[in-house]
Amino acid sequence: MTVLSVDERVVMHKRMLLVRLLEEELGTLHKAGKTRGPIHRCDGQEAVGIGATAALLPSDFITTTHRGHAHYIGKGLDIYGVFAEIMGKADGCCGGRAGHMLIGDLEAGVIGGNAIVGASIPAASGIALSAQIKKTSDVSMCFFGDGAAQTGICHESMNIAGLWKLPVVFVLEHNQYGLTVHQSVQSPVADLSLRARGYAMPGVIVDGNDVAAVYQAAVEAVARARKGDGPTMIEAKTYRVEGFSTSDMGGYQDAEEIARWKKRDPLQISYDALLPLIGAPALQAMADDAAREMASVTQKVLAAPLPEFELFTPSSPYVEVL
Amino acid sequence: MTVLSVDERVVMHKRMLLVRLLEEELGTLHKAGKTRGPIHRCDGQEAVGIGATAALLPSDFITTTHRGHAHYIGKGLDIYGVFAEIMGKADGCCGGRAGHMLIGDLEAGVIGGNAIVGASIPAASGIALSAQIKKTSDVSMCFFGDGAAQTGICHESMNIAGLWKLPVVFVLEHNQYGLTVHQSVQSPVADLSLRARGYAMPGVIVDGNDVAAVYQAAVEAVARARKGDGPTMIEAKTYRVEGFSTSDMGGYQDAEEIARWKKRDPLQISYDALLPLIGAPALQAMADDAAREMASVTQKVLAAPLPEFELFTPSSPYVEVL
Amino acid sequence: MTMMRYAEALNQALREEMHRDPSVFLFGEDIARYGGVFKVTRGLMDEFGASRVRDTPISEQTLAAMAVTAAMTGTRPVLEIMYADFVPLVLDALINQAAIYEYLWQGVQMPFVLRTQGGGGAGAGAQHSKALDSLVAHIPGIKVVAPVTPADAKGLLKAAIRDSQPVVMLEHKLLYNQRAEVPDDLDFTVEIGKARTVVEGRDVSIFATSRMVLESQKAAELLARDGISAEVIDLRTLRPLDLPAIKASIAKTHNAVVVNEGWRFCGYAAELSATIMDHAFHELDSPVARVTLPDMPVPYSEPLETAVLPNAEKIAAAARLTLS
Amino acid sequence: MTMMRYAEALNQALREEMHRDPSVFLFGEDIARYGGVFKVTRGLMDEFGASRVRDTPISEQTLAAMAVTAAMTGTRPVLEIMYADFVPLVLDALINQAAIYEYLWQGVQMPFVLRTQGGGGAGAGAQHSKALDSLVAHIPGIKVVAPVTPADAKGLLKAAIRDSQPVVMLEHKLLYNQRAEVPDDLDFTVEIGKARTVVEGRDVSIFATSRMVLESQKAAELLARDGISAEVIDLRTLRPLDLPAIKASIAKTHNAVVVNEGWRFCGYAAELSATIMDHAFHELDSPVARVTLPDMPVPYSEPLETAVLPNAEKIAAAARLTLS
Ligand SMILES: Cc1ncc(C[n+]2csc(CCOP(=O)(O)OP(=O)(O)O)c2C)c(N)n1
Ligand SMILES: Cc1ncc(C[n+]2csc(CCOP(=O)(O)OP(=O)(O)O)c2C)c(N)n1
Ligand SMILES: [Mg+2]
Ligand SMILES: [Mg+2]
Repeated sequence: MTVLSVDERVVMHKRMLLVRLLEEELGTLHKAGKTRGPIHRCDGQEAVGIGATAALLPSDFITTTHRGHAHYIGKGLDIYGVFAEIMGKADGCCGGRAGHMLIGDLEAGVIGGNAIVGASIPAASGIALSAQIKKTSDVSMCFFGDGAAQTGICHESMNIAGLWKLPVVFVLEHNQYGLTVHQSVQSPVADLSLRARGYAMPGVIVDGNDVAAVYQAAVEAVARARKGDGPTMIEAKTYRVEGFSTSDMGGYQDAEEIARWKKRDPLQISYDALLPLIGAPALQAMADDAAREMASVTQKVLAAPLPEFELFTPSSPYVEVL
Repeated sequence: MTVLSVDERVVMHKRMLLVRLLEEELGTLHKAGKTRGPIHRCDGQEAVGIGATAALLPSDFITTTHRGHAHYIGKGLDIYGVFAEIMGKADGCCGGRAGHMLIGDLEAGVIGGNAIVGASIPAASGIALSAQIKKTSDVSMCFFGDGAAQTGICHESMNIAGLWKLPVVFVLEHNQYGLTVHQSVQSPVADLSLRARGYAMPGVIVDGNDVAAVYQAAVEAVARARKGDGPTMIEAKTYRVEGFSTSDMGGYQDAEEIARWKKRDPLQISYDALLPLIGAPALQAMADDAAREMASVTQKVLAAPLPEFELFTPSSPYVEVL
Repeated sequence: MTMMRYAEALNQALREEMHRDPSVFLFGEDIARYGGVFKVTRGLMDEFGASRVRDTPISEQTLAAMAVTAAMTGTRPVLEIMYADFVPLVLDALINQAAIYEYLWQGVQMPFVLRTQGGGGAGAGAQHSKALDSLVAHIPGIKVVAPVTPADAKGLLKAAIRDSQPVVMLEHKLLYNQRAEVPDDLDFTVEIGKARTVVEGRDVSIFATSRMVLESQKAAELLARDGISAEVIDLRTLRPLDLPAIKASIAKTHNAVVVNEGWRFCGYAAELSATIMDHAFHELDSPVARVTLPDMPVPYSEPLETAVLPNAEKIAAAARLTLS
Repeated sequence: MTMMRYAEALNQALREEMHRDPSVFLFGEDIARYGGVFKVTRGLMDEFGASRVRDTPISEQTLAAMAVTAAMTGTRPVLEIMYADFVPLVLDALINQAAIYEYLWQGVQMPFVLRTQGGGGAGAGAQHSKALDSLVAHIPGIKVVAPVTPADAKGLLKAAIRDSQPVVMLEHKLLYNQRAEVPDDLDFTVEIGKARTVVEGRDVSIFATSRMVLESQKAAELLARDGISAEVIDLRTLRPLDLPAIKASIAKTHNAVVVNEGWRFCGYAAELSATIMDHAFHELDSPVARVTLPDMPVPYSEPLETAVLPNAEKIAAAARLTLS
């Protein structure tokens, strides 16, 4: 098992702090009527995305879902560009065209959020295939949910990845719910990684609220992929504490269950692990820095202009009448 | 384990004889240039379809694939109607409109051949859902291939069937090949039934060339389904001795492998099992009867007229110009 | 008559038909416990139980295929597909399965309804804002309806459930909160295949579908200010088309605008234009004008999305063009 | 120039482009060891190895989605989908993935080619005989080509592979054995977006796609016997359309027939009719006639299948009607 350095822990803790602040800010803006469309917060799940992406090189790739904020930030996207995109601003990393569910940045290796449930899975396999054809040592990492695990493309993609030993890491972010539907109403098995055997790949269960545990599992899986030994499925058990999206009317998640998971807040777990290593004042300083950064980013995002429409003339144009 | 009666063995043997004769006749007609389009023979696989369907009641249902001859006959379709349909005759059980891959008969519980690989699987689950809604004790049985097992709908359907405990029996006819592609090029696991656990259903491997073994596994699975205990996956190991279809140019199946499987001919295995029970003369009489029946059916089919076209005016008509 | 929202009218239709016929059942993602993301199925699981109102895994392709065979074996499934953007996932079940059996296995009944909702205007982005009407309307043997008013929503859904063959119902996310009077009669249905004249006019016919009917109504008001009398026809059923209604209107106005929120090329508006070419060419004084989404993804940000969606101004401009 | 079959011309195009560019690779069902069920990829695995020429599991939906991201990350995948009837299975990858990224993530390149073949006439039944052209042609950002001659097959496939964005190539099962001269030049390509005049004529323009071009040519011969001079135009590219060619021909003949083997309602022929409505209405002396498959499944038995497929006689009859 890889031993984490203090620096690595600190970096991940900082990223988690930022993501949490972003999520909370989005919640506030939503309540104030300043957002548009449902936004999928990942409060409580930050450790999965931050821990797993920390195992990647900048040249590696990720694909993610409608709930990708932690993955975007973990893979190195600038928080201003992401936040501005979520707010539909001209400064957004996709000019406001894509929105929170479809952020992509080829340079950064982010081949997209994806709002078609399951679609992040073949997307990652396709990138891995490309790496295999080109004989690079790039790895592609796929985030997907327990709901997505029931889609047909999940099966097809894992079978192909196992068959061709593609350099891909499948990170199942098991937060117990599809949209409003509990996992027990989506699948007769609670531990979905037991399906990995059917694709001749290792399936590992990891505490998704412990960033260090996620990181360690990801480091192993990434190494395996990079060596050419093929894919791994990591099932990270976690929980969605703020509901499906900002337009979620709630009522289907058990209050006690939420309370139980809130006690296992990934930020708290990370804090507790760092406390003996760097002490409370350093942790406080990190929290203050993050809050300051977020405040300034927020101000800038809110002040940024909305985009102006330009007619799209793609390579296969047929836009004649608007 | 159910003990088979002699009568049951005899019935299944007769059906296998007829199917084999049909397949051989189709081969002959193809060579003579009298068939149209590729025909998917099931020589060597008869025991799966005949054994499994023998475990069903007339009121039960089956869904099958492009390779459905044994299943049609096993489920009680008249061989004349099936053969005439394959030959595109007006007398065909679907008037020549459907053809060999799409034969269906609601009365007989045959909800279709299906030439979309994998499509027989959700089709069977849908019928089972209907039985569950109506609270009947009907069972639906699905035939599909090792190639079909890699499709997304296979995964989705099995997950739903396991989740809802649908009264369905999934019979994977594992004949080692997709179209021309060996199973090892389609999936990293040879025994696909190990995936059953991922859907919380039993997965059993059975000798697909032994009609009695298939029947016994099917009886158990059908009983389980009928009781409301949910689906079973039966993986019947068998082999396609005559290639993918009559238009197969061959060359990809190993000659030695074919020879090895031919030695395990399901008709021979059935014959050997019956020999001590009813003796050679009775078996010879059965073979003679079957040959006579087939000869007369063939003559009648060849003499039957082709259909005349009639404009189809379905319930959502938009046929205005032909 | 009772005043209610479009979503409530659909809910009432489902409830009434489930009471009337025990073979009707509902399934789809998040429709049972939660009552559907647009709340169309609210309360129905409590009323009819978890067997007849089922939450499903995210498996659109399989759910649609299951609806086909469940319908062939004695039940009347009503499947909700959360967004029309997921129609590609159910298309094999529609094109390669549902579309063929009535012909191949004559006598077969396939009474299922697939409800979905499409269209833009809610900031849902490129994968949740499309109207893919032409994909489903292309399929023989499948009826396609797209109600605009709460009364039509109720009446067409009841008719669809009672139909013996597949019906796809295209709803619109921006229509669910529309309120209007809805008949209470348990046997109230709206005949599939009949258009509705929304505004009578003399100078130009505007044939529209789904939410675009509301924009066309506004366009008629804009045009009226210029002294142009526009007739607005809500097609209601996209397939089979109400040809007599289309022909009669063009025979009166001699000019036509067709409006659909889907893409232009090979879109539903193309069929309307071609249908008019086939049946009313000699009545036309000017070419039929198509008003559609431009051929590009629906953008996320509000000013961008607003710029691409067809609206009253664009429809009025197209109508003026036909008369110029 | 070398005389060869259409399938061989495609094979040559693949071989040449794989030699030219190591990032080109092929995948699909049965294409490697067996060389494809229509033998288009014969010998390529032996020549380029099993990494660049891959047999795949039966997983169309995933294969197409993989092509999209593989193309965005530095390779040029060429995916074979065995039958166009399986287009519904790849439509999510095309509509919800490939169609959106060029706009959303500007600067992205997506050079993949999806080859498939459709159409009837081979006794393959309702699930293996369709031409679903309009489904793919409806998608913005995706080019669609449909070569008829061996030379066009080679030239368009090479152009498609070199294109920086997705191209769908629609082949036809009855064209693979057509033989004709094909240019040998390694840099021979046929420009995407350009139609080809097959027969020049004065009285009526016949715009056709894929195998229907051959039937239209025969129709022109039938019409010539009656003294009618028909112009036959092979559109070659279904999207983007060669508008100048269409307009020029109609400006000459003032009458038009559009021919496509797909279904009629919301089919590709509807777009052709609507395009002519948009761009050449005032040039028309008669309504554009659509010749298509009727709106029903393709039957299996030969006399039934023959009765439904569009052919020279039906095309000639439609042309006569426009002139009557
Ligand atoms: C193909 C498809 N079906 C349905 C939806 C609607 N939908 C969006 S997210 C979601 C639930 C996804 O659950 P999961 O994969 O567990 O992700 P989570 O929201 O828990 O992160 C659903 C049903 C969709 N976007 N795409
Ligand atoms: C969706 C789909 N993809 C591809 C095909 C072409 N095809 C027909 S049969 C077949 C192989 C099926 O293999 P398997 O399921 O093992 O059945 P078998 O032929 O061995 O009985 C393929 C690829 C098809 N009909 N449908
Ligand atoms: Mg989840
Ligand atoms: Mg097989």
